[in-house]
Amino acid sequence: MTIALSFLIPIVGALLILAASRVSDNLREGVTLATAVALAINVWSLIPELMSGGRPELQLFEILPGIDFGFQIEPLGMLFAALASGLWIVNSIYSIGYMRANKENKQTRFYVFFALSITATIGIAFSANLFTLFLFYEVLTLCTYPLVSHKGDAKTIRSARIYLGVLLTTSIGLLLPAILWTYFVAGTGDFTPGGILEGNLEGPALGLLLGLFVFGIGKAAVMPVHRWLPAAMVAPTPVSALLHAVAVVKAGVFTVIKVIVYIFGVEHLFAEPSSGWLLYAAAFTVIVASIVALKQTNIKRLLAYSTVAQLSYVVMAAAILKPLAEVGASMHIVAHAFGKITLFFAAGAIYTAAKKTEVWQLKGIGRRMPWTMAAFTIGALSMIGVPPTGGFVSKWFILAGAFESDNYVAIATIIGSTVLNAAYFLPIIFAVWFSREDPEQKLDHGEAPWPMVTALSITAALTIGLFLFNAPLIALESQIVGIVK
Amino acid sequence: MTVIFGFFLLTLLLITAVAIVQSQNLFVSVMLSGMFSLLLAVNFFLLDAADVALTEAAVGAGISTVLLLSALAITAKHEKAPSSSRVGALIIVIIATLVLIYATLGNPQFADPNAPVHQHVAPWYLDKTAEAIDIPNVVTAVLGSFRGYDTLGEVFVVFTAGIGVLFLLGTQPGPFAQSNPFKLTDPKGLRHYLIPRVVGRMLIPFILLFGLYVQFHGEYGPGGGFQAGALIAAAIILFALLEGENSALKVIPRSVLIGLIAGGALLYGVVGLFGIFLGSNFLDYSVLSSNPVKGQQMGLLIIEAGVGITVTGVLLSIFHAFAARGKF
Amino acid sequence: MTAFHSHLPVLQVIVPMLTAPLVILLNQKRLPWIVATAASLCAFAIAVTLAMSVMAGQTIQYSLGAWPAPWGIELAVDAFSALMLLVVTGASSVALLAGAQSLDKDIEHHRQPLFYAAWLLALSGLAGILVTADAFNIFVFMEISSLASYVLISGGPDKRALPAVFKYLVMGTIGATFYLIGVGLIYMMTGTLNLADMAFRIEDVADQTPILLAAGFITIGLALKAAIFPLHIWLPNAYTYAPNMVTVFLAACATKVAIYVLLRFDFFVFQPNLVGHDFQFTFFLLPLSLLAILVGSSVAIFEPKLKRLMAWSSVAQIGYITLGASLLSVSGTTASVLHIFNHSLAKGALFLVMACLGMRIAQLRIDNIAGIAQKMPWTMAAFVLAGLSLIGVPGTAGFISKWYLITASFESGAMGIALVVIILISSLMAVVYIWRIVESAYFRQPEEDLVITEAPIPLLLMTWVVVLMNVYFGFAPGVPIELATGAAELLHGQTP
Amino acid sequence: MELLGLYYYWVFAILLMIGLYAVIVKLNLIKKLIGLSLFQAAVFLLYITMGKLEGGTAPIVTDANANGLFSNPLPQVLILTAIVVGISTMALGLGIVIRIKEEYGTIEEDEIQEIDK
Amino acid sequence: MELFLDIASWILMSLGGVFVFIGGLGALRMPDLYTRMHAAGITDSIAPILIIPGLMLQAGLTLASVKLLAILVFLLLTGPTASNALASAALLAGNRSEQVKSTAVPESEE
Repeated sequence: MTIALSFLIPIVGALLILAASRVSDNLREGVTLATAVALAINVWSLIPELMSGGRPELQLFEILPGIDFGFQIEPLGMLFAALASGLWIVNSIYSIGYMRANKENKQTRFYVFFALSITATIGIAFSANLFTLFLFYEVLTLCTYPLVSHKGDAKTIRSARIYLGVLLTTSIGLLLPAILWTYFVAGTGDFTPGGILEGNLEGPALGLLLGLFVFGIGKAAVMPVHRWLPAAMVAPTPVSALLHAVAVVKAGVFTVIKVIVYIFGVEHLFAEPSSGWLLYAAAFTVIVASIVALKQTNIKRLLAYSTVAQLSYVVMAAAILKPLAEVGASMHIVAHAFGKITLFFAAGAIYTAAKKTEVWQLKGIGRRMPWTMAAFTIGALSMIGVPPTGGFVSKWFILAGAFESDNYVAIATIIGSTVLNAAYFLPIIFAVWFSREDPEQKLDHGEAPWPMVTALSITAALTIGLFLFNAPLIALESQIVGIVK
Repeated sequence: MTVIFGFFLLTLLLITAVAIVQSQNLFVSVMLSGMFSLLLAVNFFLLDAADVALTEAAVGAGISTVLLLSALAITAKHEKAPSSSRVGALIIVIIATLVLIYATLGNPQFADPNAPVHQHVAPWYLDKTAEAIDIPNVVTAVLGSFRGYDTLGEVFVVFTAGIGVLFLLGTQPGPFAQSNPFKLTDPKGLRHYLIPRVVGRMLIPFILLFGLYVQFHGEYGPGGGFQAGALIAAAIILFALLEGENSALKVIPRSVLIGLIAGGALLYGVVGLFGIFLGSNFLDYSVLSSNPVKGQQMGLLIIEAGVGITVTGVLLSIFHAFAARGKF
Repeated sequence: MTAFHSHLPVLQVIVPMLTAPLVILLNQKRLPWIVATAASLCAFAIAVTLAMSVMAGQTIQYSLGAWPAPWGIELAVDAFSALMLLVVTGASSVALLAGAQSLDKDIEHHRQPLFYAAWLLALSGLAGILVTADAFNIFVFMEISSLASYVLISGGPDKRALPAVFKYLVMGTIGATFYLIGVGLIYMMTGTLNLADMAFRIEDVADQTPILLAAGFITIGLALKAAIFPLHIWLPNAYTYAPNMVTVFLAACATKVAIYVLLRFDFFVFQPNLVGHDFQFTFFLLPLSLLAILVGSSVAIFEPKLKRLMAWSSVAQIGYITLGASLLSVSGTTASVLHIFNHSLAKGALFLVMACLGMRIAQLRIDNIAGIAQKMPWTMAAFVLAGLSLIGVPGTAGFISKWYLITASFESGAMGIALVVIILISSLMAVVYIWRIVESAYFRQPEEDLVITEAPIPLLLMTWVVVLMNVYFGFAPGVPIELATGAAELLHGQTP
Repeated sequence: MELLGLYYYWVFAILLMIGLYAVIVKLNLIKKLIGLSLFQAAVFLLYITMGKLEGGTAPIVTDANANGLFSNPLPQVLILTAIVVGISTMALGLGIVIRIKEEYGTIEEDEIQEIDK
Repeated sequence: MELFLDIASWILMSLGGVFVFIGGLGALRMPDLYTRMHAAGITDSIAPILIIPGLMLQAGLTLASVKLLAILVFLLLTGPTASNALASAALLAGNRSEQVKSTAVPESEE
């Protein structure tokens, strides 16, 4: 029942938003917030059952023999769902401030599709098999298109087309065959602890299938299928924040981890040498994306490339194929979500308050927007992996996993990327706080509207909180590992 | 003798066909295709297909020529010289012909009593007709009863063509009718041509009589509803040519024609439905009377009447629809 | 089984058929439509009843005139024909229920009785082909349905409908005549016209040239009627310029019925016996299907006229159907039959949407519908869902048949991988051409202010009924799968 | 006799292809329809030829010839139907041609295509 | 008697055939429409008058003879009427005989 509610709440919410928009804007936004809170409470209420080892499920119907439409909650999915639904609340607060302050049009469409995108995200998180996952994966792509193309001018539509094109092409062209192949050899696509391919598929074919999956899941943005991510930055900042720091990209890496853990089986994959390439592909992406990020001057584009790098971090962690690294990977999903959403929020706040979009414009802005820039600093530190932020915790686990398997490529990549991250974030932080303001710029702005500041403060606090109080999270994630063992 | 005659007729058929395609004058093409149909009919007669010969003559040489001529009167008399190259098509067609000829070498021998067509199914009809229906013309028996469902379909094909032409052309004069000095049928008919008019009027009753003969004699000799319908329609078309279209429409107004089209088709269908109501299958006529054989004969008579009525109505409707269009 | 029940196969045909003459006698304003719709719904009810009987395991046979087969004409309804009957009668009923206003717009009032009569004849002709078990009877009903379709298409408001329908008439007649030649040659070698009897008696003579020739003639003739690439050239214009509702009806079923006959002959009559049967499929139909899929989709991508775009997409989709059949396996044929059903649903819905748009916009071009989603939100939402089904997104009917098709391709070994790749590429092409329309309707600004409203309620309602059926059969495809599997096993000579 | 039989089939093949040639090559729509009717006539000949029986007569069974040989009635029945179908198609085709002439002012295919461009 | 009837019938039919041939030749060789029609008239009139009685002699006193007689009557009625109608139509369409007007357009196609 609770599972069903997790879908009904946002869908009904979307309809109510539509209805409420006829009455007044305030009511519409009230409904949005209420829906977000209700959804979060609903999703979070499932955690205790899960911690005690329960695996709630909801089997709806069998579409074809062997292909069900159903949901089953396991720790990894729970983590993702809880994250997405929780951050939706914060994001709603932020959106209200942003959309009003920038006087965006078609706000109702924005909120409706936002709610639908969250529905799809929850669907991805809870799905019990590859088919259901694929269904919601595509729904998410389609529901986010109106959000990305929100502005509606020619340039935006062109970028949105790249977004849609890359995601649909990879999913239909690669992911779907991979899923079909899986069903064909294993006879099922259910997510099963320990995987379903052992004994069904061996040798280089396994590596090939892994390739189809990883590149098919375009949302994970492993190079060269990362092109959509910078393109999607034409979206309004709240969209970039939630969808491209949390929902869409995390749906990608989540799916990768889920496929590795529950379809391939960590041990089965580890034993197959031909799957080793994934680690190198991910490491390559991490380094190259970081170098590209170095050269960006637009804040959002910089963040986009940073995201590409961080996502491959997760993929790489998963590809180490050791329990500790898997914990690190799922931990990094959370840590990066908190950190990156803070950064995006800050970028949006800067744009709203000062209409600044470029890095070089930020000199000395810290004095005018102390809250925003403090949060930005915390987020950036988390990206680099400096204590006391969540980023440190996840990197710690990943490193530990890498040492466990004596994987020196991974270790080198982590160290190298940390240096690179520091190289593109630290100068910004330095300039923000310690440079003089450029006198030729407009200097009459203060902080962004209060809902935005509130939201980014919350996420910054969460980033630090993740460092201090991460025990329950690790307990939850250990359950995934427990399954793996 | 028959062999020589057969060769002669077939060769003539081929020559006519080539001439039809070659001629750039459409009028000549149409007249030649009328001849073609007559030659074909003679061929059919040589092959023991009297019913088919009669129908081919009535349809190919009669109705189809009238329709084509009416259409020519409205559209064009000459074909434009073809511009595209025809060599490619010619080569393909010749190759296909050779392939077909090669393939037909495997056919069963001509008129061989041991051929499958004479062994299976057909003998049953010849035996069963006398026993179950008791009429001489086996073709009519197969057409009306054994394969009556096909014939029902055939009636509805005619029906469809009829309503199709009415739908396309309507019952109103076409957009160019007013500007037309030479209409297909002169409003006054051929009244100022004494000889054709007198002879024509004299012939009409005989044609009608012959039509009715063909209609009701179909069970005994060649003939049946379709041929009869064509003949009766021809008589009335002749009347329209002689006396003017309006006079013909006074005799049989358009509303009546629509009624005939629908009525004939319905008549056939309803006879079929009676089979169901009387506890047997659709189109089983034997239940129409207490004596199954009489029932079959009665059924055949009624359905042939239905066919005749519909065909008459459709052909006349098509003629009037064409005639109402102007020339431009 | 009641006495009445046993007459259902023939009633399926003659109810619409005998209603047609009645309809032309009616000239009150709405009466022809009411009567035609009632007859069509009645036919649909019969089809549902027949399908239920078939699913209960019966093959229903009926002897016309109480003459036993093979001398009399026999009707037989099995899983394949039951499924097709559902499609045909369903498409007709939906189009009629939805189409009163749309047809008022295209057809003048005084011509409507004739039009509806032609509609019913087309319906009964198609149904007649499906229920009969007699080769020549198929020809007769094929001609009824063809002539009636010519009439229906010629009712299009654009004058270009006329050359289009003339081309259709010429090619359709050639197709039917080829079929007739094929049947004649088989008759010459076997002496029978009953399909089952034919299949039985053909075994002795299967290797002789006339039978091979007959197979060739029948295949080419029906391929013409079914618009199988490269014999599809009549289709785009005919669909484009027909009245919108006629396109809904015919696009959903006319070509598919020809494919039905083709599959019947190639698998049921010829298959176990004919020399070169496999060769014909693997080296002839398979490449053509692939070309159809790729060429049809490519042309659709660049086509500015909406209905024409849909028509080219149909050419591609017919390619999917023949592709399934040319895999020569039970699963391939299942996919093929299933795709007939599912594509009818998807394309029917899409053409209904075209009809909705056609009620409000004169020229259906991609540029003319810029921003129309604001004015017609329900219509365009229906378009999106139906488009997803056409693409084959999971959760829609289109996915089910693609799934089967891909599974069947996998089964056929190494070549299958290539087929899967092509299927997926063409799915992506479908995404492109559907998306062009969606993008124009949703994300482009209209040239000037559109002063239009949502489509009429009945039309919109039926559009959504079909769209929701697309979704329903995407999640609960039990019935069509059962019938399709039954049909495929039947065609491959396996008893279910 | 045997040669004559073959000749019948050859004439069928040649007629069929003459008709098809006219349909493909001729641009005039009425000429196409005439070609189509030739095409169909060829099929009539095929059917009737195969129904002929050595020494048979027309299948009209009277008391006088009750024990004689008769040619096969079935192809004749089928061709009766086919002839009717042929003329129906022709009538409908001519109706369309007349409407084309009214709308376009020509019945030549290339000129129609030119107008439609 | 039998032989005599046979001979008579053959003579009649052969003569008829000769006239048909002459008519056909004339229709081909004559210079203009009216003279051609004149030639064709032979096939319409004298030929059936000879051929059909020849056939009737073959058939004897049966129903077939009555039918043949009816055919002859109809042919004799319609043939001249058709010629008359054709000539009038040609005249109306502006066709002049060469004898009447030497500058007439040569007839080739019609």
